[in-house]
Amino acid sequence: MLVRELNTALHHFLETDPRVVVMGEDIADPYGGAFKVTRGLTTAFPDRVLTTPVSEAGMVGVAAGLAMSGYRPIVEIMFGDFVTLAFDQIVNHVAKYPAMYGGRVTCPVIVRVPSGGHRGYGPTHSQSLEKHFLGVPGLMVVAASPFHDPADVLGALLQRDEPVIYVEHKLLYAEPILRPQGGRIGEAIGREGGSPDALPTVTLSFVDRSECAATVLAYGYTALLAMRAIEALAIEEEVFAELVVPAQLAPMDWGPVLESVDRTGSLVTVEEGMAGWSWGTQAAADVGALRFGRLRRPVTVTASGPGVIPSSRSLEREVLVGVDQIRDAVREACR
Amino acid sequence: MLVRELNTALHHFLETDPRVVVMGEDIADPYGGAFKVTRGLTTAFPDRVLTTPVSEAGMVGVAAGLAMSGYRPIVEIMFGDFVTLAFDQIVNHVAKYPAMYGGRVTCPVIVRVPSGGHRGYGPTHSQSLEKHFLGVPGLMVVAASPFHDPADVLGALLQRDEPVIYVEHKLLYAEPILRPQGGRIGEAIGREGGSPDALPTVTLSFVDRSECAATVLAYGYTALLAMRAIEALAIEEEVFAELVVPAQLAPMDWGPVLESVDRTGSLVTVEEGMAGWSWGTQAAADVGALRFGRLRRPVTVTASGPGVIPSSRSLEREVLVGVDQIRDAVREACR
Amino acid sequence: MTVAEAGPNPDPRLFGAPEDAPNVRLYRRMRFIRRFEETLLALFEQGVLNGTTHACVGQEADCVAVVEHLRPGDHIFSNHRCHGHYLAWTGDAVGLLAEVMGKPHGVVGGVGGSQHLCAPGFKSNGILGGTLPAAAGIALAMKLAGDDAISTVFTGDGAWGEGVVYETMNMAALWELPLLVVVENNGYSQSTPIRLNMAGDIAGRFAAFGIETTHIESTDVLEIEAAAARQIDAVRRGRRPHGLIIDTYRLCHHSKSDDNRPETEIAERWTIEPLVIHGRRLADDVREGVDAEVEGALAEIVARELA
Amino acid sequence: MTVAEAGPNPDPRLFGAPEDAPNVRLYRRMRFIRRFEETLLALFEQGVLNGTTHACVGQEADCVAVVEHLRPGDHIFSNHRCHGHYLAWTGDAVGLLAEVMGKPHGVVGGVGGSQHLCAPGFKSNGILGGTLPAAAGIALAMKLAGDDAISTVFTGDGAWGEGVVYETMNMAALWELPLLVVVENNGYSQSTPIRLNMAGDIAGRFAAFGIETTHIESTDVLEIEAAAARQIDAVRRGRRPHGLIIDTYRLCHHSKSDDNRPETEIAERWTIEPLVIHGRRLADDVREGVDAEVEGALAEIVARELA
Ligand SMILES: Cc1ncc(C[n+]2csc(CCOP(=O)(O)OP(=O)(O)O)c2C)c(N)n1
Ligand SMILES: Cc1ncc(C[n+]2csc(CCOP(=O)(O)OP(=O)(O)O)c2C)c(N)n1
Ligand SMILES: [Mg+2]
Ligand SMILES: [Mg+2]
Repeated sequence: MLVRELNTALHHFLETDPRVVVMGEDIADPYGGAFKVTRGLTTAFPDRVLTTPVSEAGMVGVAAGLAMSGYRPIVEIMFGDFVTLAFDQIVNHVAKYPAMYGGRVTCPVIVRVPSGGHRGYGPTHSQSLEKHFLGVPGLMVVAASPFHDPADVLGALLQRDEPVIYVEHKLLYAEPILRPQGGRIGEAIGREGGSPDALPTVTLSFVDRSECAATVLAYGYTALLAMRAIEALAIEEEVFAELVVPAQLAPMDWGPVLESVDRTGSLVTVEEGMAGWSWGTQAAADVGALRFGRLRRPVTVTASGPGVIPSSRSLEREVLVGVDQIRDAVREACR
Repeated sequence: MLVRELNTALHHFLETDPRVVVMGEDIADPYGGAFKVTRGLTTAFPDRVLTTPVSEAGMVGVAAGLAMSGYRPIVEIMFGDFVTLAFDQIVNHVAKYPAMYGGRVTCPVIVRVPSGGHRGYGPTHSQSLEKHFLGVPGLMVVAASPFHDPADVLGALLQRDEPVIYVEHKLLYAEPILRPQGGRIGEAIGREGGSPDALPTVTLSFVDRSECAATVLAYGYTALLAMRAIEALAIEEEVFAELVVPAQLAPMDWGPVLESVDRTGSLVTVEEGMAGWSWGTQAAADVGALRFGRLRRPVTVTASGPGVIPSSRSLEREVLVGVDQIRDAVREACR
Repeated sequence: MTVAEAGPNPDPRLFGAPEDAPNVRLYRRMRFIRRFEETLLALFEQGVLNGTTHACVGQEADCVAVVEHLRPGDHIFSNHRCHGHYLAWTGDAVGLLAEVMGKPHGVVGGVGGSQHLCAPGFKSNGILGGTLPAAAGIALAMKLAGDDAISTVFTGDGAWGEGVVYETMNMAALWELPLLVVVENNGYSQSTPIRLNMAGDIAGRFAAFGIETTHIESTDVLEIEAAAARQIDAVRRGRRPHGLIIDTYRLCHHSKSDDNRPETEIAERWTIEPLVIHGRRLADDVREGVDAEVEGALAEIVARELA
Repeated sequence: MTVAEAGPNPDPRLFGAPEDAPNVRLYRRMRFIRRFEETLLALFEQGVLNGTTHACVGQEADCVAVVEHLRPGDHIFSNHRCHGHYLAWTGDAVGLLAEVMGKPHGVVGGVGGSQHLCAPGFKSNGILGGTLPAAAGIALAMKLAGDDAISTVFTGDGAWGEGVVYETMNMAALWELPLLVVVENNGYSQSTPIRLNMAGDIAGRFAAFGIETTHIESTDVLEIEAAAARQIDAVRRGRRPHGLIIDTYRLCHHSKSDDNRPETEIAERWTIEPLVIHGRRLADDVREGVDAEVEGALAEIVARELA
């Protein structure tokens, strides 16, 4: 389960890397954080794990100071919706310091944002706001994934110097991590690839790529939904698509996407954030341009809403991207 | 000059509409605001024009309360770079209230953000951050333009109920407004068009559209640069492009863009903000999809950087979009 | 004496009738809120409801006492723990239950859910602290209108971690806004005891801006009501912000099953909770009569909404 | 006694030599900063420089006095009006001038410009208030390292409008961070007098978080130095945050040509500015000697950089 793996990874990195500091609201034991990702940490590392006041901006700012002093702060924003309060600290401070100071400092803050809906928490506790952080110069945006080992990803990020927004969809916490192993992910064909400079991208399909008629680009929880959609399409409709799942959303490593699209000739992107200037938009623009004249059909960007995320379960379902919507989009894209 | 026209418009709306309230840092006379847009207002309307403490978030929050009480607050963020501090208030409060409250309120706050570079003000006083506000459900993003009457635009916005980010490029303040009149803008052919639900889009060219080989989509200060670029191309190289300039950046009214592209078969977008998930990306995605197979070449998104905006004049020039870069992109697009 | 502004006329069995003695009205409303919250928590446990909720069990005296001195035209801005404030202001149990159930006839059509309510003179938002400037803006609107309405905002102790709270204090004081800031200090911010979250104290946070406060450590609705009367009057007539700090205690979980506080601490507070304290002032038969009416009225509503 | 940490050895004509008497060193450094700022403003007027700047003419005593008691290993986080702080800490006139000129050998290669400097133990940022938590984070790093270094942050009065300042005060007090918050209260935030910007007072803003302050109304470097010595020692040894509030005055424009303050007010302050007050303590020939050295050294630098 993601929550347990993240928790273990945090224990591990606190143990092995004295530069790591963990901060967040209500993360102290016995409560151990709203989603329990931080359980046990204050007990084991009382000095380097700080439960903070309800001060998202201040907390990220403190992390900036720590990071510029050589530490590796990992900050939890209780609900990703509140990362808006730290937008200034992230955009105008954390992400800017290295370049603004002519390369004299690094500011490797990792901001963890438990995000996403489907739990009826309503308009201010369900959002996926990562799109607003895409394209901030100097900032990486990374998403926890059903197909990536979170310890590997966090480990890689702790080796790098860029600040990071690390998105964790709340519904992934209880899901198992399906690692590609021996060329397979469970029943499916699955492997890691991509540029060595980027976090690995996972590719998954239920038949050989050469038989796939579309590429589905998704991350986070919607990657899981997309897997279900292409599995159902494969089994029930004999429609085959390949799923491409990056951990790194920005900057994007287009290689694995292009490789797949070069075979399938068709691309669908999926994300839970609100439609309009979203993550998939850049995929549509870039893949559309890089493979101009070579796609069978226009890129489809699948996103939620746009609108607020209602609390009512039925209304919420109408707004958020779900399996059926993905399935319809992929079927169409496979034509 | 934009600054004078905006100032006159604010005087006018304060005079004629008792709902209008103006707020901002250092806007009181005799100083009259960092860029003098608000000059004279506190003297003329001491009750409804408030100079505020240095509290961007608080100020926008106060405006939210005013707006939900029937007022029409217009808030100035001294430098648009600081709108990051009000990101939470704008995204999770102002833009959300109407839908979150099931339509029981409106929250028509107008946030004015003097933005942009080319003045050597450095990394924290030169940015064009509007891309981060694109695609926020319920929020309009509008840009002051060299070709739109600011009084008309503000007047239209005061008739509507949506909250608005109103971007003013600092370099436009000293520029004259070139209104389309009798089918012309100065030497050029120029007219307004677009959906009646949106703010008008201005179209400008130096020869008839039927002779234009590319469409250039630009707003704000870069629209002025783009005009210079297509003028130079027309005069010096006999390369002809049509410039399309919306005032409304989000949601976009694609009609006028498509009309032009349907003739030219080629699109270049231009903006001063940083490349990557930027305004033009959506144009590339949408026009690319809506006119799939009918474009002569891929859409070109022209943006700055990405990177911080250096203070040094020469370094700044390398990062920010300039006339030459636009000219090169348009020439290429006209092929 | 308060007036409901929203929804259909509230059920007098829940909200009281004009002829009720004040002590009975206060008790009835607290009982109403208590039982509404407990009912909601039970429905959550039965899996009937989805999403989340933050009940105000143990804090009912605060909202009932404050609302007692508000008037039509005044405004309340509440936080995540808003049911008591909403019910005390409107009496609208049906709308709130329907809202939490996500129904179209909920307060805001099922969009907002438990934390995001809106009715005439009332709003709430689950983003901590961000409500303060909006409440100040509403107060500014009242000031511009020149009437004697006031804007009230409810916050907890934890919300004082948010910077925008201080930005608001400053503007409210500078601009002399008719804003009453009620702090329900229940000693915890979610799981975190106040000593880990707050340096100095809340009264000092107001004093820093020259805003006068009354600080009361009480779960007695009459004591709180007296303090509220003074502060509301000071805001209404003085046209200046004031603070009302109420040290209280939450008897329920923070939201649904997230309570790590010592059991003895909680048990002790059950002996001095608002209904116990104020209930003693009513004759047994009166009190039991009210209890029965509240129970009956709520049961009818629940039955209807679950049907 | 301070030690430059950055850049090439500073010119002793600007920064002083070890054998200088303390009073001479203090005067020299203030004179250096004053003349550097005036030179910069003149270059702006001549159109040699672009961008913007915020000179600290009239406030030189603050930085010189504070830096006097800082040590290598300590850290300063400064704001938009950072030249004095930077020069007092590093003595690096060449780097700063080159930076403002946008040259590759500027402090940060011409990227940051006037407001965004970075050198060992020193940073500045033009976003008001946002520097406070970073300074607290640096203090936290010092605390974790267990040494006796301290983190100092300079703010103006206007920055106290920003909420994140209060978030920082709270955390700094709660976590007992070795943070010295220096407030240079020059009575104005850009064009706005403090009475329009600040309710209550600055000392109260610290008291709200249980942070002790010293408040001094002075442009006398010796008085400020004595106060700074006490507060720095309290932070260094007590490992707790402290505030140092200095009521001062800016004699120049806010940035370049944006001064609307009464001329008489400004004129009066020229009679009690730091160089006047402290200059009296030096024999005329000594003072004139220092002045000449500073002038000569700066003239050389300017000539070299403009060449
Ligand atoms: C901006 C923001 N940060 C964090 C939260 C998560 N959160 C919800 S309630 C709560 C504790 C609030 O404590 P307090 O203000 O004392 O109110 P109480 O719950 O005790 O009534 C927290 C941290 C939030 N809702 N908003
Ligand atoms: C977040 C932010 N808001 C606004 C500004 C614009 N601004 C620059 S300096 C200044 C006034 C600062 O006043 P104060 O803190 O007293 O410092 P002083 O200029 O007096 O030294 C303002 C409003 C800014 N730099 N940052
Ligand atoms: Mg509390
Ligand atoms: Mg000042």
